[in-house]
Amino acid sequence: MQVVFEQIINGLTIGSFYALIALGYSMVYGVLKLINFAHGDFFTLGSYLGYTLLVFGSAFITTHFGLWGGMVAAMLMAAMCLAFIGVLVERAAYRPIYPAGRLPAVVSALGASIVLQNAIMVIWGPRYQAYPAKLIPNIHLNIWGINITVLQIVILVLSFVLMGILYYIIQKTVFGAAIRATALDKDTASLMGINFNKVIFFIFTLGPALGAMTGVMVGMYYRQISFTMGWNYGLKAFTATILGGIGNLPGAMFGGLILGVLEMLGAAYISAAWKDVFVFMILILVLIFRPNGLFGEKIAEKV
Amino acid sequence: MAPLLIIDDLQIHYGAIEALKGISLYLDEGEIVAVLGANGAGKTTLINAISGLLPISSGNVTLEGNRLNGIPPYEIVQKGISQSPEGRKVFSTLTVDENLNLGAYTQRKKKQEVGDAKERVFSLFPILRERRRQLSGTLSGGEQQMLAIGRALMSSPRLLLLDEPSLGLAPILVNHIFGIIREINSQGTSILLVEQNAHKALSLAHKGYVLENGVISTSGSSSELKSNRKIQEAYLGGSALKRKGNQTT
Amino acid sequence: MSKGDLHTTPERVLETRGLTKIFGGLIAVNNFDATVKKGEIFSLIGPNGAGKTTVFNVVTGIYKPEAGQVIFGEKDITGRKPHQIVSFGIARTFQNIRLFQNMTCLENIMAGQHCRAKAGVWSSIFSFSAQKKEERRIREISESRIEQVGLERFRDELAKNIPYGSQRMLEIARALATEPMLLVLDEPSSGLNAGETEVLMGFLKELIEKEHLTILLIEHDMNVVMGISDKVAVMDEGKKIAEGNPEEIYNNPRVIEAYLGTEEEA
Amino acid sequence: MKIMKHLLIVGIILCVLMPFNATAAEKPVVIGLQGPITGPWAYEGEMAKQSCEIAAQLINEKGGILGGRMVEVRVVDDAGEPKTGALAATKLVGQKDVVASVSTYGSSICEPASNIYEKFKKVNIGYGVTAVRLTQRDFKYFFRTCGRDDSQGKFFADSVPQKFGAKKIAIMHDNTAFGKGLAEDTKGALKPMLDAGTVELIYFDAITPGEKDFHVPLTQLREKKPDVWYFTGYYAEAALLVTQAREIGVTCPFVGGNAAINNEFVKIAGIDLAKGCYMTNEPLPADLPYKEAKEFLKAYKDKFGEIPSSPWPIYAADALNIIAYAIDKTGSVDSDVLAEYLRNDVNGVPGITGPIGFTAQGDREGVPFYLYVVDENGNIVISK
Amino acid sequence: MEREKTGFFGSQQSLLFAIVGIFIIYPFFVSNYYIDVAFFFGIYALLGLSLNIVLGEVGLFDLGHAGFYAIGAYTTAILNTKLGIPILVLLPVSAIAAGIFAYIVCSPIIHLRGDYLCIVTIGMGEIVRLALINNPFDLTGGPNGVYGIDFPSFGGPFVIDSSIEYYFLIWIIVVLSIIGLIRLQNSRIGRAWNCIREDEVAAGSSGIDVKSYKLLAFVIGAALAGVAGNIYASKLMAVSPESFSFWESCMLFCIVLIGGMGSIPGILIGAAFISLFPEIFRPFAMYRMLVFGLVMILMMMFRPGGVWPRKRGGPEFVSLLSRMRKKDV
Repeated sequence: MQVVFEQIINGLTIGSFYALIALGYSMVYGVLKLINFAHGDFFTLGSYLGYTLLVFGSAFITTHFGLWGGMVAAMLMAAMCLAFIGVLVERAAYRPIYPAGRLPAVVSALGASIVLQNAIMVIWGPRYQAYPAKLIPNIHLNIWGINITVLQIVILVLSFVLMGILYYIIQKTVFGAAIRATALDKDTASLMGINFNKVIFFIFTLGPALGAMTGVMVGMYYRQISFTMGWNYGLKAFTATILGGIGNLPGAMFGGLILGVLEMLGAAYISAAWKDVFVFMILILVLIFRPNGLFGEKIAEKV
Repeated sequence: MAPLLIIDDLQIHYGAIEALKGISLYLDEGEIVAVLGANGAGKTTLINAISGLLPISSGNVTLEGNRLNGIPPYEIVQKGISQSPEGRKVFSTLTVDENLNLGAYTQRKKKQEVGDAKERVFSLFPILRERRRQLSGTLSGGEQQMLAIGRALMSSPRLLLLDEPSLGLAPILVNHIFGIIREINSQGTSILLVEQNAHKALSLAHKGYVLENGVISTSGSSSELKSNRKIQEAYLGGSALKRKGNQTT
Repeated sequence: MSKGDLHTTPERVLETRGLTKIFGGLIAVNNFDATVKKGEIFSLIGPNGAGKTTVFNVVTGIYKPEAGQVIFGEKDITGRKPHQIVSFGIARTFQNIRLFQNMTCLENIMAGQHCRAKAGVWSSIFSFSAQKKEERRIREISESRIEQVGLERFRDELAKNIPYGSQRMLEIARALATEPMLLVLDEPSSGLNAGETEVLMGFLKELIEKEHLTILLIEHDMNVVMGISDKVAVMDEGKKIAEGNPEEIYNNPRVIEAYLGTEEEA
Repeated sequence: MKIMKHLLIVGIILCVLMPFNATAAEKPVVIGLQGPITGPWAYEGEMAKQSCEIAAQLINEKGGILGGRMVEVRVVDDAGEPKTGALAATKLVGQKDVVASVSTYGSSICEPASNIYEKFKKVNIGYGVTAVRLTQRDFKYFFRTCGRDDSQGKFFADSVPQKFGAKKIAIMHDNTAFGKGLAEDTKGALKPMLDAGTVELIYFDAITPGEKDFHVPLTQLREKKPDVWYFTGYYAEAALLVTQAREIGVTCPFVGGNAAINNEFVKIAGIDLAKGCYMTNEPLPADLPYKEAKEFLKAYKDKFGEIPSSPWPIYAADALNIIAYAIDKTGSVDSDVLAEYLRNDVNGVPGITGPIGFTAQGDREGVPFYLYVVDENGNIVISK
Repeated sequence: MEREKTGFFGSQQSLLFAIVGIFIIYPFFVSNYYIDVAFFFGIYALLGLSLNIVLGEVGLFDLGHAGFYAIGAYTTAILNTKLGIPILVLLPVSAIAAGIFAYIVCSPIIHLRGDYLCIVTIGMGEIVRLALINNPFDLTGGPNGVYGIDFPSFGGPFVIDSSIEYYFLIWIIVVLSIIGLIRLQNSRIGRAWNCIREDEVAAGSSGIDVKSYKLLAFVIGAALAGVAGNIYASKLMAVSPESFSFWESCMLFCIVLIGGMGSIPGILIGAAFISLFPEIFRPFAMYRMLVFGLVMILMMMFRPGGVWPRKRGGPEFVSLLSRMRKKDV
């Protein structure tokens, strides 16, 4: 029984990573109907920036803030940098292409992904980088026979707090309502006095920032990062987005968590090697029976 | 006193299609002006051009002497014009409350005023208060129309643009909503009303314009228009019937 | 059942019995009965949101009705797929023109001939003589249709680049290219100017006379409705509230009320 | 005299080929290096490139080969992909001045490439290609300086269970061509013991490479309570595995294959967790007792600041060395001459990784294996 | 048809002949490396053409096309190495296998729209790749792949084993495919596909069976990808799962969009871009892909419809081939 619990906690941890990345996908998709393939690379870049900060600022950070302080500082810095880069990428690679329609934007997003990924490789080199072990809190707990680390708990809590904050912004504030309204109907939203460009600015700030924080957490949790890792996480997060119903933010969060847990359970009780097959099978089955995802709404096409 | 809204020789194109072929009209402060016409006559085009959703090919739209041409829609709202669009266009997955809050989006910093505006909307449409937590997509057509009007009122506009508020509503509801429109007007908001329901609109409006294929064919005070045989013909095709009758006999 | 039979024995072409369509609790069409006779122009009118287009969509197979039947000739076509219904002989146009925007006008019309041709993948790739012959026939028919609607000058233009009025005519030509017995037109005059509307009316009358078609029409422009209809049915809130010839409808108080609204008592 | 004759012939040929090059006699001898300069294994490619450059530099500092001609390395990138590998090989064989090639890292990339070298009769020596099947194709021009999966597997079976007194053995691989091959070969080598019942194979499964979360297979592993745990994949996953295993309470000794433990492993896992992890490996550069190794590593460190972090680049350097040696000794750049010489006459030639010799199939003769362990300071040392 | 276009016609025809001529004599003047580069260009051209049927002609977002390619390659590899069936005999077999696979997996998902279809095809491609890695029934050789595949032959003395022969093999197949595709484009089937791309509802209401034609596009596209897989497998003599990753599907997607949806010359240009560009810029080493990505963005900025978008109605380069044959039209 304890093993099942452990697997579920592991699943939730990885699922919360997927969920945080998926939020970025979903926000961009909701408003722009663009699959932002570069989003996974925002996540990688965040992870590398956090790494750099920890390595080069390590002495300063640990003496002044302690280990946890270092973690938070790295996350915040990475988030700020990525917010800036996100807006930059949007201005440079996407904005000029919106008028031409969706498909060219997909290619442009793939191009942006290639550029970011290779820029990371050029800057940090092609090898794996390791978050310095001595800068990462490493305390084990054994609660009722369940093995868990404090870091894992912190990551879970932090992820849920971040998701909670985003949920609050999107669901409870007027600005969040403005974003949802823009996603539903851009023109009518502008009649309310909502500036479309500001909404875009916001989603390309917040999405990459969340991705960056996730990147730092992933770096902390696994210690090892590579310049290609965004692709894998991006694909899973995109899957989570669709699973939850594309453009639906709470759906994306649940989609991510469900995906993480499914993946872990699939690995544990079916086969580790076949777990991704299992995950994609579930996705396809879900879409066959619920063509708009688990939480997506059926939109009748007007004829 | 100069008119509140002046439209001068306005032309709008959709690609190669000329939707408005140079129309002029004006609206005085405190007035209800009705724009009548059949489907495709260009009524919605006119309203969207005022709101800034459509680029103006030539001509001018001025509000109290300020030119509105080329100003994006979200700034037009700040200038005091808000629109209740055709087909209601409520944000269906948002609650009634959220829809109303968005109506006051430009004022969102002023908590007090937003609260007052909402109270005013609720007093006009008490049903919305009951439904404030409900997703607006689950409202009935009439309630959605009330929400759309209420939402437009939230920014406390000087000029309210109403696009087909009677569309798809049962006659009794139409009466109710038109009563409220009059009420809104009596509270001091000028209204530009676009309607297919000519009798209804003219019973409310101070004056009216009839749009046909992108040009204004007739205009005048409500009483003049109401007695005008041409209106009935424009709507029910009396002339064609006569012509047909002539041909067959 | 051939066209000839239909022509010689006037009878109903289309009949709907108790048609009902519900969207998420909202009854869009409520127990709708109608009978369209061979060779007539049958107009469906009513205020916006009355359910006219929904009736069309049910008849042409885009929606499946919750209840009721659609009978075409002797055949029950309720719930069949749109392409099957086209092949039975019902063609339609749309309220907001739905052309194949990035294809040429001729190609748009040729698409209508699709269901009257048979060539498969292999005969197309190897260009067998049967396929060539068929392709030539499709072309000839389409060319004659494009001339019929007077758009030969736009033959090789992309559909999205031609004037609005021509797009309307092109959509009708595409529907005619499917060789229908019943033509279902959803607001064909909307967006047309007075002159174009006149031309359209003449064209529709000519169709009835020369090609022995039957036309089912939704129209807002009452000049058109009153000018060319043989029979008019009025819908309001999903129900049929009146039916009759144009004169009857023009003088029916319920219709005037649905259209113009009653004077407010107050 | 014979050498002089060969030289003369080569010289004449070169003069004919390059009529406009006045300094034809001093033209360098070009040896190709096909490696993953870009792509997922780019760091391995980079180190291989650096190693070959150092090897060439050392040869050149000593006066070159063939009486004074310099050795030049020509690098082509195969991006670590089979398709690009085939293209890269074609590119090298198409360049007439390239006499032989060091090629490449990764068995599945080597496979199509070596087909092309074979077809165009060009000596190619693999440096990071350990799949057994590569040398079972009766190829004439293919050699390798590294060992084979089965010899390492055999080393594991012979030494490890007995060292740890282990009865219950777990083998985990990473579903890559290399990792799976080694795992299977180890299983094969264990077979007599399994049949005899002296040891038990309680776990044999794959993880997915490129993943970061291995909690699930590790939990399963923990429940099986192995005495020793052999992981045959790469260090990136190995480090993650060790970190996560210790986290959830897997306590048995960890033994990695020769791709698993290097300095990067220690860096990622951290010294605390890395210490006490074992690996089966060819002798690491730093442990090579040979003077060639010391010289090579000094030059490498002088130029690049640190010594290679994985064993493979050293094999690349040795591949280059042995090609240069063969050219020098035979005085020929003819592929047939070189292949014959390498197969029959190279025996115990001192190299960075020890005496070099080849079997009839082209395998390296007698690649020694050691059991390494990470010590308190994070250094990888031979386990006593 | 010929009216007012004769001038254009003449010059286009000679341009076409010139290009074909260059393709024929090209391999006799360059080294094997450049022939092989042109060979892989041909493979990508074939793959691009195959995806174009699904994406370009019908407008279905297929980001798992490498899965079909893999099915073709592995069918060839397994049947050849296990049963010794000659490669060229397996050419149609691979095509049929990929086509049947496409039919089976696409039937239940064909009703999905846009991005939902897109993610399902991604999932399908990943499932294929992962299944290959996991070596079901010991057929696929797992991560090692299958090796020892023969040179193309029919089993007789005629064997294709040199770069130049491979070059002609692939380009002859590409040319045949182009001719077949042009004929499809100009047939009722091609028009039906385009109609679906333009407007599904209107297509249905014009008498086109939308679902069947979508499925047909998937099947034909997959079959053509299967052909590419067959030749690829025999060229490399080995197949392994990493050649059929999601990345490969993305690159195929880019071929179609960079070239221009539905445009055959466009596809050739897109394939050239994807296959030649990384080779040409290989000296840039680590900056190569950086430049590649930037160029992709710039291309979409300046030519959002593709480098050579399909022209309709007017004089069109590729319709020449069909016009030359169908003088009567």
